[in-house]
Amino acid sequence: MSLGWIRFRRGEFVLATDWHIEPGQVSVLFGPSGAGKTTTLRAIAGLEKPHDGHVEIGGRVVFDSGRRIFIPPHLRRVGYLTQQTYLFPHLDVVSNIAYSLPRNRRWAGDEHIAKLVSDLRLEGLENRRIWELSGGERQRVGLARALAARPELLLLDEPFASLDSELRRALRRELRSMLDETPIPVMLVTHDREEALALGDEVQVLDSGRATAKGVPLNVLGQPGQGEVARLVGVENLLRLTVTARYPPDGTMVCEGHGLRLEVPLRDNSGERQMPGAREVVTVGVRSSDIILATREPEASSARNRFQGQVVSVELRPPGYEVTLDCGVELRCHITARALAEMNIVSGQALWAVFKASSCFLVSDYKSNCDK
Amino acid sequence: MSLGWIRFRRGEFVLATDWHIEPGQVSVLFGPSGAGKTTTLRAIAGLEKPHDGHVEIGGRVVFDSGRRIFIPPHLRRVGYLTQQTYLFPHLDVVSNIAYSLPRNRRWAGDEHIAKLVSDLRLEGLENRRIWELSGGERQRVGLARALAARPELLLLDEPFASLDSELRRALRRELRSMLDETPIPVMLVTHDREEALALGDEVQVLDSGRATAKGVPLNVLGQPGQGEVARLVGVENLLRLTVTARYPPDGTMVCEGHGLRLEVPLRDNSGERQMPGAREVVTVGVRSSDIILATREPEASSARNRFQGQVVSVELRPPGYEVTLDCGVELRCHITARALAEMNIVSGQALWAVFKASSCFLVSDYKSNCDK
Amino acid sequence: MTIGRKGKHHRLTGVVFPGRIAGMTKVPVLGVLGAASTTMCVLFVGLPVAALCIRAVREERLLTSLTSESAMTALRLSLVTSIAAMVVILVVGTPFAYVLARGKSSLLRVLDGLVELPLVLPPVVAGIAMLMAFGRGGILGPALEATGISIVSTSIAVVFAQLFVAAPFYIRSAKLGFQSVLLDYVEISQTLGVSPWRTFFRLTLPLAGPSIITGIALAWARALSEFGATMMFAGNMAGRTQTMPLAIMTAMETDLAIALALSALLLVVSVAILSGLSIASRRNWQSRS
Amino acid sequence: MTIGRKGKHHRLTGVVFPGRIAGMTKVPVLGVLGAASTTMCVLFVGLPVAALCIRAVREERLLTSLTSESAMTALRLSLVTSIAAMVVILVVGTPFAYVLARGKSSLLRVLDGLVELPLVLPPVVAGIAMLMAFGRGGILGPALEATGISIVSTSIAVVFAQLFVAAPFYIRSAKLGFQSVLLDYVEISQTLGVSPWRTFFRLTLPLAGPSIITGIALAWARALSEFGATMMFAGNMAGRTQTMPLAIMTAMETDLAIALALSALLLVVSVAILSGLSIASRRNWQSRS
Amino acid sequence: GGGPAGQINQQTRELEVFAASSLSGVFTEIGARFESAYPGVRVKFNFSGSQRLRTQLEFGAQADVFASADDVQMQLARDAGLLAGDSVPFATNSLMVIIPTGQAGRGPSIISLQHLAQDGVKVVIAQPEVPAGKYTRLVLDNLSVDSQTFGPEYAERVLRNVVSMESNVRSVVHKVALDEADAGFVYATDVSGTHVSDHVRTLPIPRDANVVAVYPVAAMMASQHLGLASEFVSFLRSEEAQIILSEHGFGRAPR
Ligand SMILES: Nc1ncnc2c1ncn2[C@@H]1O[C@H](COP(=O)(O)OP(=O)(O)OP(=O)(O)O)[C@@H](O)[C@H]1O
Ligand SMILES: Nc1ncnc2c1ncn2[C@@H]1O[C@H](COP(=O)(O)OP(=O)(O)OP(=O)(O)O)[C@@H](O)[C@H]1O
Ligand SMILES: [Mg+2]
Ligand SMILES: [Mg+2]
Repeated sequence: MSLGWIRFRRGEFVLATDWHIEPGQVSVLFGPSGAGKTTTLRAIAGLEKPHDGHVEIGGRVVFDSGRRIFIPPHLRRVGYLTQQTYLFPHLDVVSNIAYSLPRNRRWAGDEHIAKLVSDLRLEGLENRRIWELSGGERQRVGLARALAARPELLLLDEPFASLDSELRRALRRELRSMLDETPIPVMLVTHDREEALALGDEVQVLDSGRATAKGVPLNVLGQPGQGEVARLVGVENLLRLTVTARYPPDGTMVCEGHGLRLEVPLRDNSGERQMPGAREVVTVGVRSSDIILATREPEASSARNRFQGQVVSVELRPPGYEVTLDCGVELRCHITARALAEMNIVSGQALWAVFKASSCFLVSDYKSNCDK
Repeated sequence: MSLGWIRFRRGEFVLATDWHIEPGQVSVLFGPSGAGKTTTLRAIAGLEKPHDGHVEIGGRVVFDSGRRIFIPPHLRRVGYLTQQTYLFPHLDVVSNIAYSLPRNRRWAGDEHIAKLVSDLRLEGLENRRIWELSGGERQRVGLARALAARPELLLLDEPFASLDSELRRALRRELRSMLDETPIPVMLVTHDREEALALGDEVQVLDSGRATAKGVPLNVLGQPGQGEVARLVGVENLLRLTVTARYPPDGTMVCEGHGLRLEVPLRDNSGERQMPGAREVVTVGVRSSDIILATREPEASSARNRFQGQVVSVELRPPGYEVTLDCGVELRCHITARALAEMNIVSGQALWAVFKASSCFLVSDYKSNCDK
Repeated sequence: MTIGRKGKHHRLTGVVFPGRIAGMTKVPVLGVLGAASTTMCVLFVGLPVAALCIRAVREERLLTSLTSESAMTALRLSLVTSIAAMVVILVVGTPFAYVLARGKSSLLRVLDGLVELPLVLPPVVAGIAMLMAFGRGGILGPALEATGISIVSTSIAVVFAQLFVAAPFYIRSAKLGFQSVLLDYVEISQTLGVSPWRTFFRLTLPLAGPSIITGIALAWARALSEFGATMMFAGNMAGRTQTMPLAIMTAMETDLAIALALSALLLVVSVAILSGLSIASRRNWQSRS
Repeated sequence: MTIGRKGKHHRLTGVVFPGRIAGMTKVPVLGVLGAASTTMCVLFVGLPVAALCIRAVREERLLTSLTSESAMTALRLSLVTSIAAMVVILVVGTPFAYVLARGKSSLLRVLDGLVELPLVLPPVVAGIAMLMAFGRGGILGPALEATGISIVSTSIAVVFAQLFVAAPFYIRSAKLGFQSVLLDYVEISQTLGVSPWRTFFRLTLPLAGPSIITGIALAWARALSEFGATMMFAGNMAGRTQTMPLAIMTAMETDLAIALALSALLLVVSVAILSGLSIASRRNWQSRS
Repeated sequence: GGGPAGQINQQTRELEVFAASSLSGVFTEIGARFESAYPGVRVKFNFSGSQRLRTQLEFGAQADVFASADDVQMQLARDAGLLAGDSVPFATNSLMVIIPTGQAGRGPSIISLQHLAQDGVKVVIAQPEVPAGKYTRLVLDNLSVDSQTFGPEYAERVLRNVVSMESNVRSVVHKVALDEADAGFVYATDVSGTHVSDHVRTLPIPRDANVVAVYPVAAMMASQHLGLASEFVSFLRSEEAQIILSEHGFGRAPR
């Protein structure tokens, strides 16, 4: 188990974050470039000394600013895969991996090492010099090296960044099964939403050093409540609207603007009640994949929000296409290739965008492009 | 414009590839870790000397093994962003970017540099020392440095690997608009299918040094014809079936196996006719996103392939969910979160998988898991 | 963050120096070893130097002997010849060191093992060897005589002697410096269209800077103290070949106090130059990239 | 790929050495400069050494003088004392160099600028300074006499003299070596649970290896040729303080030919050791990571 | 110091004198006298060990005059055909024993030459290969012959007390002056400097047991100003020069 909090200043940049990870759980650090993710990992590993904080790893306090405790990095038992894999240039692949082992085990062809080599698909590279490796091979050697030390906490800074999707998926599975065998807490930095969702038991969104959101990945990254988070995780439609009516009994309110009239639920996805005042200006988020396109106005549908608009553009966005519709404000809708083909969508065509009230969510402190 | 071919041996590893890129076009090199992507870029840049080959950049022959031509790297006018960004440690950010400029322009606050700094969102970091940068910031400085030299060919080795999705999308747009302004050919290495599709005008799939597929990204990565490629780009369902009947008039054939009976088109997506013999064993690929799930057997549907099966598992796979259905063989289907919620899919439930004949494609030389 | 607040912060939390944990870790055994070795080195070198300076300062004729014309002449000659030697070493030694660092031929490997060879000869023997090579009766003697060039007993001979004993130090350090510059940097510089020549000046040289300056300091210090080879090859003529060390040795024949005073002068001048070089060699960049 | 095919390949395509383009690029001006500087260095050092060796070999008494007991005694003493000096330099100088490389205190910065100071003193003056520090009448004289230790005129004094003149070379090189080890490597080693102490031996030392061995070669060569300070501080007693350089100088008083023969012997022995060190210092790793 | 500035003109001739190190003090003075006696002449000295000077000359160093501290080196130079004519002696030197002044209370006190043979006395001498070392042994042998005062074992016992042999006589002087030894055998001229006389006492060696080292001088074959060189050689034997030499502790030139 690992928990703690830190506060760290570097000039203007202030990092304040906390975490609590159970063994076998993966906590994802998500955030834009320069948010302080690497700094957080370094502080936990003991490579930076935060100004204030308390860090526990495996039940041991390794840092406490109040009690003047600072356990040096080599006694913290963390495995840290750094963003740039600094492999030791004087050692070959297998010696790099076995670096942390005592000498006798290192040369005995340790089976833990052998298992790491095969799990990370490094067979045949054992005796390569490290400058004879490709980028992805280096990253895997680095991961194996970090795991070989049998850490009590795993810190991974974009471990799968230069791997192809196949290998990435395989290693993700590998990591999961390793965690099932020997459950240790993992803190994982990633930019990849899919990775965060696939691996994370919890996600924390960092922005400019502040934790702006935290929780179950699906909640945080699925219907993110905060503007920055929403933008980061890719909520495509953010609408600046004015609350015109609230209907507490059926749990929705009506927001208007740009010629649109939206029904929005009053509770957010965590069940908490949101109570913007009447005539307050709010930002409403709708994911492009939650919008249905139709050639005719759908009748007798339960979907409360329907708007007609003209197709502005159709762009490839795997696994489907993104259709931008001008309904007073631009709405981006994600549809499958099949739907595109069947509906024969072309630029300029008039279409209906349909989505349910429950697909809308309030986003705080976000200035949409429309208001700039 | 850049074109050429190279053949390069390194022990067992043999790289053989060719390319032809028009100005303003992006050619994507796609392939698993260790495929030889970086080696290709290095050879084009003049950092490795291939055993055989012919390389032209901007109409100039820079390498020709037959004519004993080898132009050294600094005269080739390539901009090469390496996989690991080696920023010059003795220079600050802006000096790194302006490194290639003649001295007088470097100190004059060149506007090209200023534009690069702002395009790559590096404002405020100009005078930072490079060890004060985060991983993503470094990558952007490296990109700016490569662009500052105004190359005639851009070689990018995973340029957006450590950037968040927001920044990645922004920079992709930036790159596109730069190419519109000054059209130069670009060769881009990436592991990200989305990136390949969004940026690539052409894609070449490398595997163990061999080019296994080449063409328009949507064709190669959308309905990839080759087993390895299919696996790489994530065609989830690969079925090993036997051709039982061919109906040339309506352009389909029937393949059977594992208790399934599929209709498969006889033409592949590039319009070329495929003619497997009768009773030949073939591999048929179906993308999970092309499969529709239904609770009842759809009636009067044009979809030719319908199979009933039991839900084995439901897994999150953004932007939706992946449902695995056991219909004799496991079929993976991708559906939206909305569909999942509306259909109330749970494990063990019986469902229909429906897909059109045109969603199926033949995959060559692939051994599916079922046969192992 | 003001200094005041920083101080307060320390008092509150007791965590001193937040920030990157340096490479020097706070493990007791390393600290003790480091401190012990530092003390030993400082004492071992410091005591003799201090003794020498104390003795020199006690001497009432210190000032007169230091400002005497002959002392000034010798100091000037020492500086001029050692600077000339350093210029030659830089100009010729730098390419040689670069070739040693980057070259791959087996001839270079053999040479590489022999760079220190001139150091092994006692300087006087080196001086004799140089006489046998460049003297009138030496190997090149007839050739030099034919061209009318005479080296022995001139200031040029002093420079030659200094070159012989000092160059290996520079070449070695510079070679290490060039070797420490990652080829990846060089490669990137070239793909940026910067020629190897400019790459050398803009990239390799700055990155190898600390090693190069260290080499200069070592070689320069050695050249400045050169005595045996100079005496043998160049002689000991005031104003022409009598450098500070020779002046010191000559003074020792008559008056040790003056010799010590001159030595102290040499030390003071050197401290100034060495400190300057040390500041210049301080790398203002870390090697993280 | 067989050698035969490789050769054939060359003939077919004319592209020599496919593979990574080395840092030494084929730009003419650099090649010419490198070749010119190499030639100059080789000639400048090689001519005197060659002249010396030729003269030594011509001498008919060469063999007898080389195998004379006094020559062997001196050679043995030289080797023993210089090895002892190197051991002390390694043991004490290595931590000091490490502290200089990684430490941040301003005291260390001052020291750092003064490492070369002992080199600036002409060795004889250094010997006198050491007498004034460690001799009977020196600063530590009373203290040493009280403990019954006498250094002057013993083999220990020879080691002391060699330490004084040779240590700066080692310390400087080792410092450069330690500085060239990226802190990132050290950090990673520590997060892998490897203590700073083991990190030093498993990581820092191997990575700094070439610099360290270069330092050993420089310091050892200098120690082996040490004459002035030894002569002054240790004296010139055969078997006790008469090292090879002193034996050479003694021989020079009576017979130059013998002196030259002894010098050639010293050179030969040194070539063996220096070549060994040079092979050991060849880095078998590139610094790409 | 040089001559009056006005006398230096185009006609300035340089006389290069290679002289033994021990002559550095006295020759500087004599050189100044010579320059004022011969306007337009500059005397340049190259002071070094006699043997090293001879080696330099052999390998082609240019000199007009060679003044050696040792007849052996002069002989070798003559054999090598370097001399123009024959060498002439211009000064003599003899040995004496020096004792550090500041050694009260330490070890056996030394007030006479006999004490040098006591156990525990630390004696330094020059190595036998250099003239001073050769002379030291001669003196010791001479003293041993005088069995009444010193006894036949004297030389042996003193040599047993030798803690260090020095490569040159200056090292002996410095070791004694720095209190590193209890006694040392040096040239009489070595003690003339004020600095040394502050730190050492002298013990004279009986004239009949002492040796007389002769300093020879010669003009060089290769000299460009052979006449001037001969003038300098004669000047050294002039009364004026002899007075300066004796001021520095040298004995008069044997006629
Ligand atoms: N040594 C340093 N000195 C000063 N500022 C630094 C230093 N290291 C990082 N920074 C700054 O601190 C902030 C946080 O950096 P950090 O490396 O933690 O970002 P990150 O979240 O890991 O970003 P990325 O995803 O780009 O790697 C950035 O703004 C960066 O510029
Ligand atoms: N210097 C080298 N010596 C020997 N083999 C090498 C060397 N560099 C790379 N290789 C090998 O050559 C193959 C191709 O390497 P390359 O770097 O081109 O792969 P890549 O496609 O860029 O992979 P990645 O996506 O992991 O970066 C790999 O199998 C690698 O192990
Ligand atoms: Mg980071
Ligand atoms: Mg690569």
